[in-house]
Amino acid sequence: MDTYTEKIRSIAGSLLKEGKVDRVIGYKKGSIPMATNPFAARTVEQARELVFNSTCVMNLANYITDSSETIAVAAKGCDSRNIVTHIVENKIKRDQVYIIGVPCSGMVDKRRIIEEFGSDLTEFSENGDEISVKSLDKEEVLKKQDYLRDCCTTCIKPNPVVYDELAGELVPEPEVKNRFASVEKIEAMDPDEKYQYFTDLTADCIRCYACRNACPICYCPTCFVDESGPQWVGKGQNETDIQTFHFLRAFHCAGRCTDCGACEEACPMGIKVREFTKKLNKDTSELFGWDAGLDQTKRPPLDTYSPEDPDDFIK
Amino acid sequence: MGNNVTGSVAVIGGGISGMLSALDLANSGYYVYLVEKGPAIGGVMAQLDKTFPTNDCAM
Amino acid sequence: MGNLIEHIGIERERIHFSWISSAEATKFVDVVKDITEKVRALGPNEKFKKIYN
Amino acid sequence: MLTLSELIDVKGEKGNFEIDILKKPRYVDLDLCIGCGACAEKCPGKADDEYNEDLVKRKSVYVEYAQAVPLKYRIDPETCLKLTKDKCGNCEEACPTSAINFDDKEETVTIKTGSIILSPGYKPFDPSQFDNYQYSNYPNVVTAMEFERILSATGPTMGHITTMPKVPVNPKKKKDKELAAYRKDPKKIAWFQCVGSRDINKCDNAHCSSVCCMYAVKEAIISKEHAGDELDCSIFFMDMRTPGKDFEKYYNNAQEKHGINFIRSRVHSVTEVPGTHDLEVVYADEAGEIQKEIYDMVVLSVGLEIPEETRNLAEKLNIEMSPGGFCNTSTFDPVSSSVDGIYVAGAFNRPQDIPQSVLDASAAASAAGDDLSPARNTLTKKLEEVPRINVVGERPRIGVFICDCGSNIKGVVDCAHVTEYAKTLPYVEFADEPMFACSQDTQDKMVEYIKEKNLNRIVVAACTPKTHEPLFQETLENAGLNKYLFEMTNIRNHDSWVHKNNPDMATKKAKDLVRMAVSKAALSEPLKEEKIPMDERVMVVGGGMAGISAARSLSAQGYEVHIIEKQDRLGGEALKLHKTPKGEDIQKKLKSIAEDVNANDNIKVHLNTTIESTDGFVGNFKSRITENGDSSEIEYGAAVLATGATAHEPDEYGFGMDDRVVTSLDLDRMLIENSAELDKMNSATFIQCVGSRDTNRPYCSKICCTHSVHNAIELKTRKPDMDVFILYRDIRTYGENELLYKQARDLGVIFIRYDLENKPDVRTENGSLVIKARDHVLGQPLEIESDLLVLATAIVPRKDEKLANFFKVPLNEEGFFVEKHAKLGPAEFATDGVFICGSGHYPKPLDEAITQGKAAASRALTLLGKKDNLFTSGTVALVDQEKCSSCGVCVAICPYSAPSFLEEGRYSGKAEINPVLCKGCGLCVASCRSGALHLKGFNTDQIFSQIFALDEVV
Repeated sequence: MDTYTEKIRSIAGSLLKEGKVDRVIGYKKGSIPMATNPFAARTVEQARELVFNSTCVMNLANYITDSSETIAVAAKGCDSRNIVTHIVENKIKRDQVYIIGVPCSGMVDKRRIIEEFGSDLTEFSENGDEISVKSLDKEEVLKKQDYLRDCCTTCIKPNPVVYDELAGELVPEPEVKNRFASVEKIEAMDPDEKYQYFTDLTADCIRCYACRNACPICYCPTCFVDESGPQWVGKGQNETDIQTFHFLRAFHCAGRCTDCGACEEACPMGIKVREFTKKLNKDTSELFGWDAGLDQTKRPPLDTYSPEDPDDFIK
Repeated sequence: MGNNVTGSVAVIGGGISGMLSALDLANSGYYVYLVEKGPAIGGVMAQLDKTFPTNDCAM
Repeated sequence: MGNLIEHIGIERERIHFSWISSAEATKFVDVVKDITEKVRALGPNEKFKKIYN
Repeated sequence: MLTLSELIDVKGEKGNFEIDILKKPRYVDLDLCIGCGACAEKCPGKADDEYNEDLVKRKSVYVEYAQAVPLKYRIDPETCLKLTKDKCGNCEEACPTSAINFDDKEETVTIKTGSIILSPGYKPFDPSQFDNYQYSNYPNVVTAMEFERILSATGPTMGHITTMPKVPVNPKKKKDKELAAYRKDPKKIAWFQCVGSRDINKCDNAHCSSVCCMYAVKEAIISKEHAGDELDCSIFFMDMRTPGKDFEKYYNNAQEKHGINFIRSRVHSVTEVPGTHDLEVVYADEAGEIQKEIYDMVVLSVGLEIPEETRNLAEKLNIEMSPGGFCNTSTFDPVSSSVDGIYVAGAFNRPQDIPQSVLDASAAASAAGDDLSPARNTLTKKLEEVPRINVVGERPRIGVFICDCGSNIKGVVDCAHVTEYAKTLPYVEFADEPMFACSQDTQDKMVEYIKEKNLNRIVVAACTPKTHEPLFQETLENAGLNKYLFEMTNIRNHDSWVHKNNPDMATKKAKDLVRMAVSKAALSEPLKEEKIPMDERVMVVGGGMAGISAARSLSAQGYEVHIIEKQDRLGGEALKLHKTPKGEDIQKKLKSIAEDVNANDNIKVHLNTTIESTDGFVGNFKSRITENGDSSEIEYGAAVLATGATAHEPDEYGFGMDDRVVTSLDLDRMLIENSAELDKMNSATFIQCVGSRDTNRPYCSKICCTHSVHNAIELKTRKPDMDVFILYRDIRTYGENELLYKQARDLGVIFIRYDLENKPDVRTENGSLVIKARDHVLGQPLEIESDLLVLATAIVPRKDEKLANFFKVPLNEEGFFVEKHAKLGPAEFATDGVFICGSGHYPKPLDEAITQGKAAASRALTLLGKKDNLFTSGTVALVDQEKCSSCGVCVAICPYSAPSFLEEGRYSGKAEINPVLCKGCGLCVASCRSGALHLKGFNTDQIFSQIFALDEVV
């Protein structure tokens, strides 16, 4: 994916030079291996700092909301779907955003690499389908395919769904056998097992709200967990309050979540936050034939009122 | 006829059409006498169970 | 909503949506009876319950 | 309102009538009776309950039914022991308000009115005169009205269907006891149509009653819902007449989804199977074979009949009647009787169903008002306003009233205890326990208490807010409090009634309910109802007959009207029609109406005009129009959509290939032009349902049967030796149009039935036009050579999505506009300030279109009449813009288009709610993820406080 870097730089450079956009949002190399940070280039010079590789996990759709500027953004499949959601939800206008589409072959699961190599990596590089990782005590060349983030293995749209220009050839649409296998596993449990599963899952939560902050669709000026009048949910480390936060956040994402994985990536405690949202993705997909971020003209199914609603749940 | 008309209307029969005539007239500024021979208004419609197509109660 | 509740291990029968018009007294009674019976059969909910001390 | 009253005589004339009315004694004082029912509990008298079609008994002191208005008791002088034998008097002792008055006397009052509306209604036909159906002799033969009561949850069997319905539930007589032993759940029920309709052999009712086909289908479907799918329901009919809006779909569903059998046959006789009381039905099937079938029950679909007393009354008033006793009205004044100033509505006008009667009602109201507009608002009263006390910022001082409701609540709940308990709740300053909270003296006392104790919030624990909340809110206003500082909780229906056998628990629950209400009331705030400014002009879209009628009514009452017509002349589709079924010359009449409209200063006609855009809401609409190419803007307060429909362009039966194949409208044109060609023809054939009632257009176009039958008569009259054939599926000459059907047959018009699977085949053979069909009587193929083939084409909606969008009104899947309520709101939309009439709503003949036009005008008049007192509700949603994330869920989810985005200012881009459009349903509040939306009067805080209050342990 390194090849994209040059293309992104040249597109960004000419956009800024011609004054077509006020800034270009992309990634910049971080200070340690495997780190790439979101970066807004405002000048042609800064545009040369832009990079793109398999560690560009942050969802850039986060950085384009509530702005009056014209913004270009390097968007992977998931980012582009979130941009669509933003357009639908009035966070940005379509003509205000210039989308540099980046066909994506998946992002590397940094957490796993660190687990296997220790946190003091000295070098990380990639070459086509292979990644090479060096730490103080070992060095290995790995197949990238084996080290993808979980959400990338079930991704159905790695290509941008909307773009003004492409930074590379579209990648073939993957065949995902069953993107909801993890959900089905839980669905098969009995109620007590399920409850235990989620209790264990959220046990480590420290309520830092990193998942919420990393999520592009969590943009409310005041989140319900921060409100005090009315106080929807307790603010302490109470088990029920923690679960309430996770359940309600997931419900707010119903029909809007693109399964970009930003929440899980952000969690410092390694909680599989997507276990909540994934269920709702499955339900909206099955009940309404809906996957978030594919259509700029339609609102998510839970956002609309229609007299023709099937209402099957009402008895 | 000029202005020498009485601003009131007698509605004879308190079934569904009588009741609604009376309501429309009262709401547009006329005094209405609704005359019904039974002890309560409602007419035959009040005897019906449910109505097509919504199965709304006729009440 | 029901699906989510069920997914986290709360019995589906504890939540119920019903459309009852103001004229459908009998239906209301039936629905309430039915749910009361179902929930009674499940027993008290011990999950997802905040305990105030 | 005058109940138990009959009109005896009318003097005077239009504008100034004097009417004598006979008031019969009720023996119960209307002002004192509070409807508690203590009297009926003690009454030993028994009488047949007419409301339940005499299927059960009621007391001698009674209300007709639980929802009766006025909810006041009445003593039946025929069966009351006191009035007949001077014994008893229990009710007088039991009545807590001394409302019983045995000395009540009959009296005659005279009232003065400007107009009269007659809506005396009908009576269901009494089938006891028929011997073949054995209604009087067999306990399992019932009328549809009786069956309706059996189906009803409030009826004698509480909705459970059993045989022997006429036998008392707890039989006392020996004969009844024997019959009751045969009672069972029926497995097979048969409906017989046209009992007392379309019948001049056994009775004198030549008309079709218009409603029986639909109600029979409805009863059959509901029977299956009640008794389960195994119930076998069969309907014996001559023609299925389901021409109304969505009726055909209902009929199709009944066949396909509900599996109801439809048998085309007139039943010959019914006999009881010896020893069982089951019924053997003998009928001839379509092939003419005699069939016998056994049913558990037979329901007679009795027709509508005008009772003798109504006919006598009409005769006395010199009102012309049809032979059937219906009021004679003209097509162009469909609610005016032959006497000036007397109008008619409902079944007395013609046999018709509820929505038609509702339209009649509104149309008659506007017609009656047209005569009296100079005197509008002269006799109505204005209420005095009490100055409001400002309570904002004050500590809540709550007054609680626990109603005993006689023994209704007190009999179960320990009200005194609950009252004492209420006094201990936070912010409660005062609690009282009136016997009847709703009685006038309690209301007066409440006002005093509010003033004396300086109360600023009121809680009433009594019955249902549905009926009583407005009363208490008025009391608050009389005491100077904002009406939203009131909270009501229902300790009767929700408590004492359902926990009758558990008084301890009921008392505990009452305390819970009161505690919840108090905690919510403490947080309530006075809410403002915004005044809605009202532009008094009206825009009528469409200059057809419906639109013109609406405009004329509105202008007659002094309102300015704009008619928008896209063609270059007024009249719409009526311009293409020859005569009405009543024989009136349409073109002549249209011309005079158009002249009248053009001369009317209150009506501005915009021809060659289209609407480009529309903004605004009730009272404040604004449209950009293009008139003859010039653009301009008009402002108005209400809109009437009368855009009509068009004729379907057929693509079958050789239309367009052979000049002899024409549409109904083509034939009308030939008749208007008095075309010489018609005289040359020796034969004509009509094919019905061309494009109607098929898979593309599953609805019935309603008007074509009458139209073709009428034109067939026209042809026969012009040239009696002409051969005229009508190929039909069901002849739907509903109402008194049935008389035309009969006349056509008498004149020798030949009717041949076909079905959808075997449509007629049309071809040109050796230069002549040949129609091939199958004779339904003989079952033989048939060929007709015809000089003219008239296709009765469907009426298709314009499906004007743009217009629907402008006014935010819905279209159904076929493209007709969807009215507010199929039964009770047929001339208006759910969107306030927008009204509907004409064929854009559903295909309809001229008289019905005109009726609906007048009705739409009447509905608009009631809105315009509120000019100075049109307020928004206080309980509307409100956006906290600080929290709004502009995501637009509220905009997308609101069924009433109330939320929108602010376009300028500090909160530009954030949502706001238009309180005029908001109905306070709370959808947006529930779906706002950011918590920015609140429903005034039902704040989240208030709801939470109620929930937490419930959780508190007493």
